[in-house]
Amino acid sequence: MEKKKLKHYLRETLSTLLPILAALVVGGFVILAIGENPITTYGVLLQKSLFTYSGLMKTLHYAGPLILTGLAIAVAFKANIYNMAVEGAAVLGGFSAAVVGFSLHGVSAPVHIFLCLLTGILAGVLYTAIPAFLKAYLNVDEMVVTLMLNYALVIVLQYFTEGGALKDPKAGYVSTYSVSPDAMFQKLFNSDLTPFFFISIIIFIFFWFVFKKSKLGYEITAMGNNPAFSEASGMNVRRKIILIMLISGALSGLAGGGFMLSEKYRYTLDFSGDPGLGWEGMLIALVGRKDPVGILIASIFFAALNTGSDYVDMFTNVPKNIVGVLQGIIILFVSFRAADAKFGISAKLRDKFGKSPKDAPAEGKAA
Amino acid sequence: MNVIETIGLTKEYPNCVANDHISIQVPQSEITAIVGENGAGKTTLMNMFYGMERPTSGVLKIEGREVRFNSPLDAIDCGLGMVHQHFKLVPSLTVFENIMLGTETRKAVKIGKRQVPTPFIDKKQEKEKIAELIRQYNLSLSPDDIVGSISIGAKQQVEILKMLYRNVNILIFDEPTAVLTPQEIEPFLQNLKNMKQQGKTIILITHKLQEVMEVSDQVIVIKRGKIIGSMPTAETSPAQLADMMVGRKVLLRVDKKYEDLSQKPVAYEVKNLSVTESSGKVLLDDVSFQIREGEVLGIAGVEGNGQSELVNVLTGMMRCTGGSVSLYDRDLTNYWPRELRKAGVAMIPEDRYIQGLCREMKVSENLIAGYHGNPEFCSHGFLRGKAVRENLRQQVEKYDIRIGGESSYVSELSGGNAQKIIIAREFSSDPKLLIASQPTRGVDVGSIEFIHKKILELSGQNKAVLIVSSELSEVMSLSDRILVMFKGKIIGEVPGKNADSGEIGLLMAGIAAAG
Amino acid sequence: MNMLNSILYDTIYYSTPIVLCTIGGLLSYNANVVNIGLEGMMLMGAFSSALFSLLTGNIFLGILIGVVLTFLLGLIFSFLSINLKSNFIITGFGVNILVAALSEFVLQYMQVANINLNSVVNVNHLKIHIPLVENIPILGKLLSGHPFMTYFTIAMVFVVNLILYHTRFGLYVRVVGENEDSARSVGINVNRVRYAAILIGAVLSALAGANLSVERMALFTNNMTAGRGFIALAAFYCGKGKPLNSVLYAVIFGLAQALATNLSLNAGAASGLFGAVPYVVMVIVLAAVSVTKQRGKLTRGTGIG
Amino acid sequence: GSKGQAASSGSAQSAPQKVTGKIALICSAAGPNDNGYNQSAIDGLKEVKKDLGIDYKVVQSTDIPGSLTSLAQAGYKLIFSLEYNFDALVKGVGGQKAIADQFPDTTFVVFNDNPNLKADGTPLHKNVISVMFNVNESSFLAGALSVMVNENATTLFGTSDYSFTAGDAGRKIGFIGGTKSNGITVFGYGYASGANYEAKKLNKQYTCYTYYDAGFTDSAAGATKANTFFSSGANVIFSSAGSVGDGVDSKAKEVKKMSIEVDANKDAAYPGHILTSVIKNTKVPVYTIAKYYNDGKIADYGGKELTYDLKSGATSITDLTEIGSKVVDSGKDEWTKIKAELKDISDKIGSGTIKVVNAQNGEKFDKSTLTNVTMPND
Ligand SMILES: Nc1ncnc2c1ncn2[C@@H]1O[C@H](COP(=O)(O)OP(=O)(O)OP(=O)(O)O)[C@@H](O)[C@H]1O
Ligand SMILES: Nc1ncnc2c1ncn2[C@@H]1O[C@H](COP(=O)(O)OP(=O)(O)OP(=O)(O)O)[C@@H](O)[C@H]1O
Ligand SMILES: [Mg+2]
Ligand SMILES: [Mg+2]
Repeated sequence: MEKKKLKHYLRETLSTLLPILAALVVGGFVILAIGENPITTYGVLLQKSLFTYSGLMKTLHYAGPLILTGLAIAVAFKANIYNMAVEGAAVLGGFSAAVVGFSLHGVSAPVHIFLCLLTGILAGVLYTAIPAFLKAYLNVDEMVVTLMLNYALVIVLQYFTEGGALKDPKAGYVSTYSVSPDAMFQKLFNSDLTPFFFISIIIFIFFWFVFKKSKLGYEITAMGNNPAFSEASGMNVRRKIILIMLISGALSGLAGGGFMLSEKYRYTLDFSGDPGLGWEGMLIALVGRKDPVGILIASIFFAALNTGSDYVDMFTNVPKNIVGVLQGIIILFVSFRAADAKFGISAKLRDKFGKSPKDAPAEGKAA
Repeated sequence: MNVIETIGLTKEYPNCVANDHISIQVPQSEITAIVGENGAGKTTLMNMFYGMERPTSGVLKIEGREVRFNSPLDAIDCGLGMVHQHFKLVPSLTVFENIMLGTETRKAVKIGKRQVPTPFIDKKQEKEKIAELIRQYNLSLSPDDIVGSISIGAKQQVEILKMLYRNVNILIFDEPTAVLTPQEIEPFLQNLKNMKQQGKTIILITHKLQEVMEVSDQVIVIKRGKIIGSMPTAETSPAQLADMMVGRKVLLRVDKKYEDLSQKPVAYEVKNLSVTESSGKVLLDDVSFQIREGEVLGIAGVEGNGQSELVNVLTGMMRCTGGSVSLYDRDLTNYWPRELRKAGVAMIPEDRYIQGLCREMKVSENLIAGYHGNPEFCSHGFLRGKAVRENLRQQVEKYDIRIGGESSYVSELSGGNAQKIIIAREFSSDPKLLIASQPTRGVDVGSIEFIHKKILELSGQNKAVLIVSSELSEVMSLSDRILVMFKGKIIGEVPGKNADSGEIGLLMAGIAAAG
Repeated sequence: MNMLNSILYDTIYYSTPIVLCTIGGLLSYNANVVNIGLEGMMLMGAFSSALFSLLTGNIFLGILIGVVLTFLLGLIFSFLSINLKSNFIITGFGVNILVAALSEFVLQYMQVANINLNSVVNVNHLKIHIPLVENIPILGKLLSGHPFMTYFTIAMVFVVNLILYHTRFGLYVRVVGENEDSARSVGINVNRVRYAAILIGAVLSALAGANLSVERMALFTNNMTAGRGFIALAAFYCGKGKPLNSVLYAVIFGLAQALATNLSLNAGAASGLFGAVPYVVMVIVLAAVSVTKQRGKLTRGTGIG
Repeated sequence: GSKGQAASSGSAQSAPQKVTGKIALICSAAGPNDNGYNQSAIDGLKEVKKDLGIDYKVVQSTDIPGSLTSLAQAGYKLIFSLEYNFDALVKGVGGQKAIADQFPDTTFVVFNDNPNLKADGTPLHKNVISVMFNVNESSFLAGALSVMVNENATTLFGTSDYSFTAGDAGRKIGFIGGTKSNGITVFGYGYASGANYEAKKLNKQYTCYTYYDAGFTDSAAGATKANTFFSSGANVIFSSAGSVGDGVDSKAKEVKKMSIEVDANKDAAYPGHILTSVIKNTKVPVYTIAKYYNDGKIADYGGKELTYDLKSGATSITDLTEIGSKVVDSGKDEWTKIKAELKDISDKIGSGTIKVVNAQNGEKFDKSTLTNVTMPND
């Protein structure tokens, strides 16, 4: 039994690492092709983002909101709800947190931060309520609605940021005022890390329990796998859809709000970055196979890629775009890793090469 | 001559050996029946014949030649055809499109002297071919019907035609009658005989031993992946087969004790229930009945006459547009499933894998479905892991559910065991009323006996039971009274004791008994 | 009058690449592969056809190479998602990210801000003026004076409809999407059908991209598809993969966009909000369609999934 | 390599180790080969390297504060940042000291904005320099030029190659911007004011369509937006919107009208269809400030706001040779007159006779003061 478990973990680790290694090899050729040294490049990418104090802290700092959007996507996807509003909710959450952050005065710092985050959460919830109700009561495809609303939202927020009371007239670019210093998360340990990371971790732990042990987690699994079954066993699926989407919206709003108060401090048009907190959350949820621990690891991995890519540009002559190319390649390859767990491709390959299938037990239901 | 011969055919799955050195012979132009408990490995064996699964070891010979199938296509090429336990039809396509799938007739253009096929399908010609085929086999199908909207019996005919059109010599049927109504079964069995007359070789898997006796020439019994017997049908009896399969004496028909219930209080009352779609289509028409404490009420009828809708309304899956439902004077009209459960209604749904179970979840989780919010399993929104596991242990033991381990998934269980999960779950909720729809569909004789016993036990405890089943013998052997539905209405009532299947049959056909 | 002309013309202008991408994507959607990578494939088409038009000095050759390269990209996508059974949403995203980065990188490598095909082609020469039709008031502007791909797109809508509902391939696509098992059981090579559907999508997306860059503007700029692939995705989702319905949604979007652009001309300060109109219109149309479908439903449940 | 060439010409292969006395530049999102804003700055650095022998490093980053810190830590003493995002630099965020405070020996140069001010107008940090361009002035010239060309289009260019909308219907121009920020509207307002100046002189009424939210990427959408303007009668469109502007140029060529480009001289991209480019030449300040640094005089400029106006040469419109070559013989006289008028305006701006509203400094633009130009969708 012990041995079996060990073997299992070994295989798990291997099948996670292999695609990444393969991606790095392919990427290495690209780097070679432009006449640079892949070893140095990867050295910088990994070393700077994970093995230096400030780099690691920065990576963790970036992972904070990604953990939340990853969870936000996973909650919904697990229940078979394709909620792309996570991106919009995060952006709106950030925006509203900023508004409270600069317009509210005369409260203590913790209260101010709390109110900002609360507003961000509420904004995320309200925004997601639109597709949630449309889906639950009118059966409107949530994926399309949320995609469209995200586009619309960005334009509306741009409109508010470009003029009127929220615009910082002193800024030469499109931006709201910056949040007042007491609404900012304080940097900790002489690094980029802020308390927001720990908030994310606490929420992560809470959701680990929700997914694995709670009634809601049970119901989400049931809805995701068999809606008719969940109806028949007495769940109010409509209400559950709404509940799940709103949870997803709240998580996203919090992610955006936290990102605002710990990193951006003012709403600008590139607030969510590229590809965006929500989209990255989606990749994370999928790469992490909608499993909380997977999401945690994937968030740190994607955050490290982000941090590392800035360092690569700064400390090597490999241009930033190549890092984008690398990211694309890695994502292509990890998609195949996710599959491996599900369909046991490594096992199948072994099968093909003539070993008895007894040695290759099914990869279980983990996916 | 043996058209199919296997020598030591074995199929291993990661956690079980589904077929263990199977060696059998299937003679030409005969009907060979294969019987065995749920999970014995019948389907697996057929899948290997049909190229859906590859054997781990062993030899498969078709017409004397050793073959290795990589896909069903290879099997079809060798003259094999299979009608699966779960149909492999495309609901949105028409009957003729389904039959022709994979062997479409295409329009051709003449270029010079040659006919060159275009990518376009010649629907007209296809339709004609199929109409001809239908005539030839004397079936009642219309080529243009959409498969999604035809009856199950008709779907099966489509599956059969699919094979016949491909001119197969060997037809495999995996539990073909499990989903058929008694009216459909008769002609189907006749069809089998006809095909045999025409020289086809047939393998029939079924749990209904009567059918085995009626049509087969040879019976093979499988138990836990091994062959434990093979004999000419004439030399055996249903009782003997059942005993072999299960390994103990099995009662093929439970002994029900009939009592006079007229003095018992009415537990459940359905009054003037009706469902009318917005299009004006009437699905249920003024259905009324009562069930008294300790009474088993059976509902019989040809499939599609409103039984499913009735069950859906009574189990909270569909709204009714008129009428009322009450349990001990408590109004339950249009209650949701959860409220129904709270009120003491236990439900065994028609399709176990759609409404009853979630295959992708653990057995332990399925055993609490619908009750997962009850305080014994859940506190403050979190499930009590210990209680859930303890529940699993108890139920598995009490209901003899064969599972691999504590963390087994329903998808790993055979049909009979899956059904037992539902039985265990619903019975242990201590209900006031049980609504059971097709409780033993696809279940082996041993399990049927068990489920029937449990149902009677429940009514013995003064609970009310409603049974809806297309299996007439089931309804007849369990019910105190039998209602027959026709076109959404209750067309007649027959006492359960000494019920006459002929009389019920007439009612089911819509011929109301005079008086 | 002028405005009407302009709106009609713009509608076609906006709709063409989206429609082309929509009908390309809906084949694989029908085969049950949702291709999130359409955006990347369109970008690849726009980018590589512009690049090779510039390098070869011949737009036909350029577009041809662009289509071939996008085809290869489609092959990679298919291999990963079909043979290696990857999660095709991740794979699609990988494609999008990869293409965007790759094209940016190449521009950077060439040290240019964009690919300007001015020296290779004059877009005015690519417009097809249909004699007589051209002179019909209003309609003339609508029907005439568009580049080849616009007419090709209109033709392809019907061709794809024909393929999907009248050919063997189309039948297989639908069957594979609806019930993979039954397709397998009659010996249909499910993988091959999926490959074909994805690759046709890749080719049409590439042409949509080429329409945008080479034919319309003689110009490639970074990320120039700007979400059109996702709009196409939304269109065939709304149209449930039925060609004519899906195209209708794509055109509704194009029309809304044209209206928004033209009407914002006199909208004063609020014109900044007009950009959101097409997206909101899509949501409202979808909701309205759903409401009519939802009425009078008796069975409970929402049918999620 | 690619940008490698741009960067490696100046810097060592990889430089995580401490270096002293080097210059770094952080690109804006448009990247180093934008044929404009960033590229000119890099050109400035190349010249610095050539003339003064100082190495430099070009960085693309999404994390501006992080890059500022890392570069300062790595020993770069003069850091140009072409991207916005100054809070961490001048104010400090999350309880940290301002980056400018953390690295008092490093000089940070920011562009287009002056965040380095206390409420009373005095500078916050001695080691932050802010560079401003009075592009309002050059845009004013472009506006005046547009009107003059529009009025005399037939004379100047004949009718064979262009199809300008004639008469009152054609007394229209347009402005397309990426976002409605001070950094963008400063162009548009200057442009409209210049048009107004000339229209008033000629006693004509003009319309100026504006679209400030075209974004910076969707060139195809830019083309359609331009098309709406053009088909409504506009003959010249000025755009300051990145790739979207490329779409406007392409459309101008397609409909045989004209566009005006921005940042660098892009007149040759669509010969005959780009009327002129409003130049904002980052090369000038980059070179100048690097020279101060090299000469040890950088401290004199610390905390200052350096403004580059028409006179400085860092901002202007192009010399019009590209478009001038399209002028037909019979139009030469008129062309000379136009150029003279431009010179005159330019002088008047220099002398302060003409004052152009500068939105970038936060000055309010009152479109009702434009007597001869209406802006229906501003
Ligand atoms: N499918 C349904 N549609 C509408 N209402 C339903 C449905 N199923 C149950 N209900 C009723 O809706 C109410 C809430 O159901 P739900 O499952 O959300 O409750 P719950 O799980 O108890 O919520 P909580 O999380 O607060 O415990 C119950 O009263 C239930 O009877
Ligand atoms: N794909 C699979 N992976 C693992 N185990 C399997 C698989 N398919 C079947 N089994 C196991 O193989 C055994 C035989 O299953 P099979 O479906 O052949 O039974 P069966 O005789 O057809 O039963 P039933 O009468 O219920 O249809 C069962 O124990 C089942 O759990
Ligand atoms: Mg609940
Ligand atoms: Mg079976």
